[in-house]
Amino acid sequence: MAFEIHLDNFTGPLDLLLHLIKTNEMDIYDIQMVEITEQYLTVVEQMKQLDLEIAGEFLLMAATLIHIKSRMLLPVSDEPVEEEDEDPRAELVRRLLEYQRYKQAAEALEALPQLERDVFVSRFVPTEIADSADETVSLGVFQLAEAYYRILSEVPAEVFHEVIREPLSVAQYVQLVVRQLADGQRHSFRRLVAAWPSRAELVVTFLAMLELVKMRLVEIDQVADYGDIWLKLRVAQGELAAVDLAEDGFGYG
Amino acid sequence: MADLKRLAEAFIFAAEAPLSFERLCLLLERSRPEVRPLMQELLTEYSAGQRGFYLAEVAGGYQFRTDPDCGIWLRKLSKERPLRFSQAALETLAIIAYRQPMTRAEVEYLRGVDSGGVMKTLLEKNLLKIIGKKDVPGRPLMYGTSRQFLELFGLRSLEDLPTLKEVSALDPELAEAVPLEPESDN
Amino acid sequence: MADLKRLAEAFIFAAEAPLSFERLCLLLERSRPEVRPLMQELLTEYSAGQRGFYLAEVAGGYQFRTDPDCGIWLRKLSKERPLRFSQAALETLAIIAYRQPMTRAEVEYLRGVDSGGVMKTLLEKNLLKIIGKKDVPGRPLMYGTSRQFLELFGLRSLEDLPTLKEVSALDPELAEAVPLEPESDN
Repeated sequence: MAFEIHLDNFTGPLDLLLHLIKTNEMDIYDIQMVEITEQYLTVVEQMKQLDLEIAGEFLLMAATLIHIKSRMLLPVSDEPVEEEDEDPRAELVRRLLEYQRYKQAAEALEALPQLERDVFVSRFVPTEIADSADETVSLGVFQLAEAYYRILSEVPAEVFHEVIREPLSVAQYVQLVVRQLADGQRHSFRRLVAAWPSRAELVVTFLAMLELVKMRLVEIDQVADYGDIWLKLRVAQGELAAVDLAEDGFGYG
Repeated sequence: MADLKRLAEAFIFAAEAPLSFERLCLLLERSRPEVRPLMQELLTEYSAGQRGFYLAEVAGGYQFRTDPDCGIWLRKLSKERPLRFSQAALETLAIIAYRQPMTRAEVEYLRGVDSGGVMKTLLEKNLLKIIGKKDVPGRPLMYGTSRQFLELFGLRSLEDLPTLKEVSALDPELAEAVPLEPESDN
Repeated sequence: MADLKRLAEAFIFAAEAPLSFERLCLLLERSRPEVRPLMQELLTEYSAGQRGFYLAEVAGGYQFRTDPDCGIWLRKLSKERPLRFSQAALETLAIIAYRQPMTRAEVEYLRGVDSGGVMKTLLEKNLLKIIGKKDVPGRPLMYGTSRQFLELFGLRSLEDLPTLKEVSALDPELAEAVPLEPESDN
């Protein structure tokens, strides 16, 4: 029996099995295991030959089918085995029936009138309520969790457990940052800290930056959310000399 | 009274999502018994099949929507293709819609195939939502469908879902809804 | 003919912007003389002052708009609008939910931007609450999430928040990006 089947037309092994059962006009309650297993394996084999990546689930189902088939071929034992002589296919049939139900439910869903496909709503927004509320984001636990982990992925780890001890002095790093910014150009925070790779240094640099902002010596801005932070000296180089950048001024001592 | 009805119409028309009866009463500053008959009138006046749009009851609220008859024509309005669901996405949505709350492992047991990617997409589109953790070892996340799911398919509530065909009655044992026992929650 | 009128209604209703007479004729695939009388009828049926909305002729086109009479009332819709969230609010809420108690400075360090405004809004919306002062110089306020927060997200407790492992099971990309074990530091 020649047939052409592509695995990607099926959402999973159950889908493929149902298809085979249907095309063979088999009774789902009385699946001919030998035939079905053979056909199923042929499809999987074809895919292998085409060098397609076969999802593990399809292979797992192949193994299950072979197992059931072999159990069916065993002679029925004479020993009175408790109540355990359930049809080896029972579990598979249950799963197929259950799956078929939801496959049909999926078709029923698809047939419902769908917003933006079959049905539309008015887009008119009265000026009275068109206040410039910020752009809204969809809201759910998933969005919340994803937002959090995305942020974490951009922040150096363990920042909150870091205890900063000397010899890294904030004042010293204030001086370093000022020196870097002395040309009056905008500098990226990322670039600034890249010079000092350790986490402790990064934290101190960050504190130094905050100090400078607090003292209004440096202005910072960020063009886009998640974008780089830009630092720029607010005062002329000459005026810096007048400012006390000594250690005790910062109260970290 | 006519004015109250006009106001109700205006509120429903202007709201960006289906407006619930409770919220409508609040907005109109009237009691439920005062508002209820109005809504009955409006539902009749704007019932489906009369005009180009009708007053729909969706996702626990009221919303004016174009009549589904006009759908094929209206598609000409938008340049973008409407959301097309893959078979996998529809299956996953259907399973979760009918059996929620569901864990990922349970969905995968029913579908027989890994469903993480599909579920993530549906979560991002806000059609699924996480509704807690199941009280079993490992405390896996439980998923359900969202309000947007109801809005998308124009359902008043989950009870509006098309009735599932019963599994064939040949074998009463099999016909019973099979309790799920996913092998493990990985 | 009645159907053509319904279609015209539906087109105008669903269009993103006022629909010009020319475009309407194109969409309906009818000549102007055929469409013109329809529009007259519609303009009469939906004239101002009758319903909550009317058929307005604006910007060279037709559009259903709420009746100006109702304007003052409609403003209530925006005031009593269900919570709206910006990306900034979602981020801030997420950080505090997972790492509470948090001071403002800590939130700002993680987000990399000033978060005072967002936090104030979230406090006003009762999603955040102040839960004490941190025992460090300056004694900054510490924030946590409120009961309403749990209700809004349909969570029984903070423990129901998905862990990194669970989220990254759906989104493997995240697992690579976050080398942390955030579960351990609650």
